[in-house]
Amino acid sequence: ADTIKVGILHSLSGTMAISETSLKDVALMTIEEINAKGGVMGKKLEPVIVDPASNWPLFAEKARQLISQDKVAVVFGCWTSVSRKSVLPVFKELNSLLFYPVQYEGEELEKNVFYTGAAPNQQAIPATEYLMSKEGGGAKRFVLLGTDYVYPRTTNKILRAFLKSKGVADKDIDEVYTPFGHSDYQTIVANIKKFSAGGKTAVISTINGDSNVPFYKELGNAGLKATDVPVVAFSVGEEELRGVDTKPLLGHLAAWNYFQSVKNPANAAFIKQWKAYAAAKKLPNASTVVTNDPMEATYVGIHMWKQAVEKAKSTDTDKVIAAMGGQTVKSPSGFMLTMDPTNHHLHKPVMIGEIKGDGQFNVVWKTKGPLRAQPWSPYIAGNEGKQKM
Amino acid sequence: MKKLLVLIWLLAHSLGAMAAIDAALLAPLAGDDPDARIEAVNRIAALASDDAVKLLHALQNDALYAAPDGKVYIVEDDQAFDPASGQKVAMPDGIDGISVNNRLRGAVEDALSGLKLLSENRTERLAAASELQKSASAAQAPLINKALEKETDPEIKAMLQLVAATANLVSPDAALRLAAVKALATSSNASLKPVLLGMLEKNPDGSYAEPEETVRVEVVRTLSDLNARLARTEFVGNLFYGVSLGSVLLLAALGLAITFGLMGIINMAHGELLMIGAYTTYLCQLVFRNYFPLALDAYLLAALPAAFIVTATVGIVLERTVIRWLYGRPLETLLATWGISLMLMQLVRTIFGAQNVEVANPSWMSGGVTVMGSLVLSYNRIVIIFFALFVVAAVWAILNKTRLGLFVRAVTQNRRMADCVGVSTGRVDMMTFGLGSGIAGLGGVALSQLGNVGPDLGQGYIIDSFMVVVLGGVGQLAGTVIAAFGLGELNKFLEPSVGAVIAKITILVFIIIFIQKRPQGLFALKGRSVE
Amino acid sequence: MSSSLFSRPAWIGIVVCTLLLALLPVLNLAFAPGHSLHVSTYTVALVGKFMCYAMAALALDLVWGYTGILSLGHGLFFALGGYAHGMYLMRAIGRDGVYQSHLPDFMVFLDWKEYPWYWAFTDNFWYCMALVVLVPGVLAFVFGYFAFRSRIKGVYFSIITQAMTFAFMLLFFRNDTGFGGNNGFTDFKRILGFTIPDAATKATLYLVTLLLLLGSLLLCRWIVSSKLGRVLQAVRDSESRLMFIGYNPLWFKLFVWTLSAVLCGIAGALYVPQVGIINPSEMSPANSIEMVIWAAVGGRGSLLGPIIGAFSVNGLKSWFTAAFPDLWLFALGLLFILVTLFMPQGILGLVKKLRKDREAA
Amino acid sequence: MLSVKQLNQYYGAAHTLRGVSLSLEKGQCLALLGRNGVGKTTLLKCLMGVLPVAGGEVYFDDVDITRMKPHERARAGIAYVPQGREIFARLTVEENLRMGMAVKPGRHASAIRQDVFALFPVLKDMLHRRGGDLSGGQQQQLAIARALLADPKLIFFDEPTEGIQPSIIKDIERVIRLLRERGDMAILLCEQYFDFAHALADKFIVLSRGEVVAAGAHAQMAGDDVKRHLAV
Amino acid sequence: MNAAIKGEGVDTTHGAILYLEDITVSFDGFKAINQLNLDISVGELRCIIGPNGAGKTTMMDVITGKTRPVSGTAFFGQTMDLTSMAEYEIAHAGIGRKFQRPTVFEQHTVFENLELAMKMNKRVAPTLFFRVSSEQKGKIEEILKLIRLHGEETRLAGLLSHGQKQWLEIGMLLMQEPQLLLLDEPVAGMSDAETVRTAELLNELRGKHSIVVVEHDMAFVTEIAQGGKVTVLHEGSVLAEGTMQQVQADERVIEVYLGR
Ligand SMILES: Nc1ncnc2c1ncn2[C@@H]1O[C@H](COP(=O)(O)OP(=O)(O)OP(=O)(O)O)[C@@H](O)[C@H]1O
Ligand SMILES: Nc1ncnc2c1ncn2[C@@H]1O[C@H](COP(=O)(O)OP(=O)(O)OP(=O)(O)O)[C@@H](O)[C@H]1O
Ligand SMILES: NC(N)=O
Ligand SMILES: [Mg+2]
Ligand SMILES: [Mg+2]
Repeated sequence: ADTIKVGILHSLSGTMAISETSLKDVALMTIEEINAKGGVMGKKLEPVIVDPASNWPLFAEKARQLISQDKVAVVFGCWTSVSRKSVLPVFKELNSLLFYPVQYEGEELEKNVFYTGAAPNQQAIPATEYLMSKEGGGAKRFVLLGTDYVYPRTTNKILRAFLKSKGVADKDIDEVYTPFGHSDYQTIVANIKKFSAGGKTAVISTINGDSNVPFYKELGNAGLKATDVPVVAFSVGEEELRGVDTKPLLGHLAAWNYFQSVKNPANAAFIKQWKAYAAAKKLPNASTVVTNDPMEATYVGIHMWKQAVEKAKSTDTDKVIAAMGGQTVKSPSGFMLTMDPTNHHLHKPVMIGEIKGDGQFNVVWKTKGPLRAQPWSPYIAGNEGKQKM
Repeated sequence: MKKLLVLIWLLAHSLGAMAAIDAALLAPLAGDDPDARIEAVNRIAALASDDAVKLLHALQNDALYAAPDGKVYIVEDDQAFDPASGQKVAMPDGIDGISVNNRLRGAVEDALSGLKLLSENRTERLAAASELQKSASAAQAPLINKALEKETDPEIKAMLQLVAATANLVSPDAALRLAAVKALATSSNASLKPVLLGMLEKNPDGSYAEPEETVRVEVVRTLSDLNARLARTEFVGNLFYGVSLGSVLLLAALGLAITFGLMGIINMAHGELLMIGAYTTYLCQLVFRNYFPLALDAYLLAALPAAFIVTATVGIVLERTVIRWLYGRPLETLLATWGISLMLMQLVRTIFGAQNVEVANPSWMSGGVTVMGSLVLSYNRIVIIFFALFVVAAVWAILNKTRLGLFVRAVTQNRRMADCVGVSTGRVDMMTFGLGSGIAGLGGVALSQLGNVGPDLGQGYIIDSFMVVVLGGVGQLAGTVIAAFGLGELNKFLEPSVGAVIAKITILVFIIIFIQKRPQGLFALKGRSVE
Repeated sequence: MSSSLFSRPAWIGIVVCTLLLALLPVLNLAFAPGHSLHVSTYTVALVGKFMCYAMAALALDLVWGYTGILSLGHGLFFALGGYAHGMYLMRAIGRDGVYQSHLPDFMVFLDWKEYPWYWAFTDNFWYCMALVVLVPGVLAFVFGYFAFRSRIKGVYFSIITQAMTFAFMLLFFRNDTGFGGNNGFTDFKRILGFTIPDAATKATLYLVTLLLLLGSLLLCRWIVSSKLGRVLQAVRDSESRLMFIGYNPLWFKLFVWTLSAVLCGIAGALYVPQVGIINPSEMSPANSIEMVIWAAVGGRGSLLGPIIGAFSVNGLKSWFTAAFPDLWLFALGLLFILVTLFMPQGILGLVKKLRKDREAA
Repeated sequence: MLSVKQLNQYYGAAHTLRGVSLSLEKGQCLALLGRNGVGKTTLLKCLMGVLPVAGGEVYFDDVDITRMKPHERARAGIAYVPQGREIFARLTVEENLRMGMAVKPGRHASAIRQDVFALFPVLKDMLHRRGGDLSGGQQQQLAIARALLADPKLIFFDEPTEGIQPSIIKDIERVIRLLRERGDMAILLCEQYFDFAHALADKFIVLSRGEVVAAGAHAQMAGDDVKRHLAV
Repeated sequence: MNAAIKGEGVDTTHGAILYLEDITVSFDGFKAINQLNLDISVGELRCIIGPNGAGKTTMMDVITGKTRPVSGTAFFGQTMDLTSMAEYEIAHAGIGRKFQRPTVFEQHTVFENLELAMKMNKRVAPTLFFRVSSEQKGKIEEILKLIRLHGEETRLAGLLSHGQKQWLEIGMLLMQEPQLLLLDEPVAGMSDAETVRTAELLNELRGKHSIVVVEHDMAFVTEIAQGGKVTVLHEGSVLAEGTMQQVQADERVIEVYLGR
């Protein structure tokens, strides 16, 4: 064939469409960029888009369709951990490639997957350390608030172990879970308030998806300010904040590996490219589009795959996997990111930002350089020595 | 700690003395040594001058900028001012906002509230005093005493006395401690609890943290008062949360109570009508933002009629094109309206994008009123409760006090006969469905003030809405109201002890069991007429 | 209702379709990819999945089409059957999971050390097969007994079935419940010692599904064309009249309701190894509503209709989601509306009508 | 006032009305007779517009109403007392009566005329009971009262005596006679109870298998020809 | 299960098949039946008349278990307490009822309606394995002729006219072979000739079953009551009881019911 097909597997309808639609668009933009520069090995990339509709079994079916019916060379896709778990067997069985662009809970290493989002040590742990620092407010008590599924559960398990190692007692940790789509946070916010009467408290939020807006609205109206009880979130980025009036949220935090507000030429170009793309394609709300971490991770992932294919001179899965190790990309985060050959995760910088009135983040802390991922958290017993494929 | 510094500075300098802000004082603000910045804030606060207040406000509101040379400017409406002189100056090149993090912002807030305690303005003093109530320490005693001396307002005075007492809890003088504990018997400040509990704890050597027996006795008494008061607050809080949740359920369900309850249409697109109401609110906000920015807070008032009209129109179009062919085949309506629901969601996704859109509370609905010491009742929820009651009253009046209401009920019970006695059933159907849809639109306006506005908004409410209508008894408005508030309260009293998920499951199980007892819902119709 | 339920052409259709369906995996195995007669593994897997859906739709038709009991909770029985089988499949993974523990991965990251009591014996295939039948069956029986005894009818019944599946969904979403939370069960390796990704295993699962679907169809046909079938339809049309001529509707309803739940559970059990994942979203109210839609689109109260509906709706959905990822909801939504408006008796009803018209002409 | 020409109607393939013609003047009462299942109810439904007709014409006050909707006919002045009562089961008796006044503009429909209570006193006691809870006979009375409240120019009665106690049948007979004698109304009375019809009718038609097989004036009504068509 | 459900052996040793004693039924305070007493003997054909709203239908509701009285007892034979039995148990015990408004299974054919009503074990398993025997078929044919729906057996019952439905319902009642038949206004909506036919039919059934008939058609009642007892209900209680002549002459009956 004179084109190389690549699959895009993001929900365009259903509950996850909120987050995943823009990843599809970024992927298309990146593919267009690559094609404009001559494609890969002289062949144009041809995107094949499917809609798994936020339905996990449908993810598996669509993955199979992309790989065996459409014969794509690689798939960029998934957001939630459960969707990733549901497609994994398909990628293993058919020995194909998945690029997964979202921060996740770790505890996984698959030969057929490249993880371009953060592992817990590249997001959750540094954020918690920051909250405990003097600059971060010196929190002594923690509310671990999350949506009840594997990513928050596992992350909180790791954080609990981490806090314990820092001498935080169990009574100073409160772990609360709400279901997907939970929308009434009155009781929970009241409880946070009550809990915070016992000493400097911070909330670590792994709330995902739709629940964030009602949570923050309740928080703002109940008068809990970031200077009293800061909330650090791992799944709230620029895209999510588009749907929120951020004035009451001033100073609440998020930890990521990239923020739109990061200033460097690569990012300026990335933002400009995205805005131009949105305007050209007449995306809804094109005038207010923003970039965020998973979008950046998608962008980086596609470029890295391109480099690996060119190095391997083939789209063959095994050859590409072999060539991926050690690939580097100058990313919009301002750092040179490297794909770790042993664990298929990116080395990533960590940044902590405070929410500003305009829905952007003010970076208040960041690592000096990229950190190697530890998908198997060392704070969990039995994980020693599992850091390699 | 930071508070202590502020207050010491405040005391050390003669209050009220006017002094220009020294440029040297400003320089650290532009630097990146966090401790130095905080110290600078405190020193500036100690000037206690209008300029200082202005500068601190600027810092708080991201209006303080630094030029590359380290000079600091206040920027307002694209105009730069020199904080040292207060003079307008030309905008320097390469000027950039001074970034403020939580720690610095906290320091600024504390400094401002310390300054405000001595302000001329009563409201400012009151706010400052209640701010201090949240966290007071021994080091604040001198300032508080000083403020107390000057204070004439009884409310603020009582507050400050509590604050002073809190500070005195750690006084070395047992008599002061005793007096403080006694004075605190009327406090409802939850953060006192750990302090008081700490006084009752034993040191490693077996002695009590609080050496005096008499004080400890008093502590126990105060603690039990405090606990009782907190329990009461919590109860009232739950009650309020329940009413609030109930009003949300009610607003979500009311339109359905008409389209499903009265007309018998299993309207799966009801949620999408809520969503359209919410998006209309968003559009109203956009219009106001762009064309009437000064009246932005009024956008919500404009959104009510707009949402009603838009959703009623959508409803009428749906009724005329699809639903009207399906009367008497209720299950078919489920199928068709499910299709409509999918299409409406996708339509909104295509127009507005899959992401949520931002709908902000107008300022009069932001924040809340504090009652019973610590319970914050947020304005948006209070407004929505009253709004829900208003809508119910309106619907009730339309259905029971107008001929339209009578016709609606007649048409749904016996369409053919209603036609034969001269009712234009098509028109009645259209108007009724329009009304139900319009009411759903109003519900959407209310929901936009609490949660997400996105294409999936409706999906989150559809099941609850059906539960409420069915639990209340299909076609029974009073039942719908009671069911909504009942479920709201049940949920909110269960949630603190079992968590949100189990509370929800319990409620669903409750509904299932309740229907066993009353197979026609809360307000069941009895007798022959039902068959 | 006419006593001969399926007409001659219908019987011919059933036989032809069965043979064609049976041929698919054979073509998949016999011809290499690229051969013009080759049928892709993807297609076979897809059709296998559709057959499970068809069985669920058929089960739903028994209670809805014939007895007039609209269940908005059949997805629950489907999922419970799936979970029951899934428990065995999880146990069969052995130590080949991510954590190489004897426990499933999700129990490991929840810090559990042992299987909870309700996982006892689930390493036994036949025990799990018994669960596939018993769990949905017993739940349906108990739920139905109380609901029918209380004479809960119409939308009230529909809504409490919806409440039931919703409650179970929330329960299963909780990780603490012990069924893998949101992730559910996935990454199965083998069944009865056969490797699941193997083509032969897949073909076998497919053929078993086909046989059971056919068996269910014949069973349902036998039931609805017996006098019991006429009693069921009488329950649908006038339950109280039926009581006054001496039938107790409770047991009749309970019989079909439970049978339907069991069939649905079996369908779910067949679905899991073929699709490779079972999670609580199968219990979401929307899934149950979709089942109703399959039955309605095909034509309810006709047994064959729901099967046709399940195939056509899901087939279109599969095609649309890939062909028009941005617009497919418009197409599907429009389809539902048009079917309701112009084919009140579903596809089958339309076919019958066309045939009648042709005969008349 | 009412003139029907060559009305045809089908239920699917079944030809239920075959070229039915009739005419009725103001102040007249026409009895419609026939055995069970001959199409009497069907004819009334067609005249009321509840069922579509396949062919033929219906004129009311010289206006072609063949294609009018039922509520348009009701507004034109036609009222209908259907077989099986068709009470609004979950509306109260009072509301049912109000529905009778649905043809009138809102301001004329405020109070229920007291004369219906004089006719059917039982309704007054039951004003706040639900229509569906009433006994069969009470419902029948309610249905008649409802029709009268519309002040119609033409009224269709479909077996109004069905299930009514003898004394009230006499009352109804008096009412219909009164209406007829008042002379401002035309009455189409479909009735199985021959004596009742005979006592009231000015003329009659007999249907059999959807066809008019006999028609005539009051005088011919008791003749053998009619009896033959009514016998089983 | 008790004996009732098997439908055998109603104990009628004292000669009565139905006893109602002090039955009171109240709807939100309104007494539809007030301290009603009534006995029906085995084989008797009893006519019950009374004003609209007297409580006749409600009385049948009580007997068939549709409505529960607030007080009083209702016995079928000596042993079966009807107030504690479910509707289907009562039906199975041998009480059949025709409703005031014809109620048939509209989506079933005439034949199927009769087949469903036919006396047999009506539990799940026997129903599932049931096959019509030729004898049963004959019985259905016979009834079809009786109710003059012969030739209409494959039509859907819902398509019948009002009067035809009345007949069908009577046919279903006969298929049940009940000991006690309750007929609520069986000739409403029938023509005079048909009424005569129905009267003949009832006269034929006389003695084979115990029958209670509620009617407003005095000619019909006179025809079937013959010399037997007629009961007049008024405001929920018995106003008068006696032969048709006695009752028709009763001033109170004329006042509240027959009219002058
Ligand atoms: N909806 C229908 N579909 C098909 N046939 C019908 C329908 N309604 C009535 N019929 C048939 O049409 C014929 C006429 O019915 P109609 O109800 O008009 O009779 P009728 O003269 O009013 O009888 P009755 O005296 O019993 O009320 C009957 O044979 C009946 O079976
Ligand atoms: N469920 C109910 N709720 C309220 N009132 C009722 C109910 N059922 C019956 N009634 C009333 O009880 C009285 C007796 O009704 P019933 O139907 O038994 O009368 P009936 O003697 O059969 O009259 P008819 O000869 O008109 O059929 C009537 O006044 C009726 O309105
Ligand atoms: N991996 C996540 N965010 O589910
Ligand atoms: Mg008729
Ligand atoms: Mg009666």
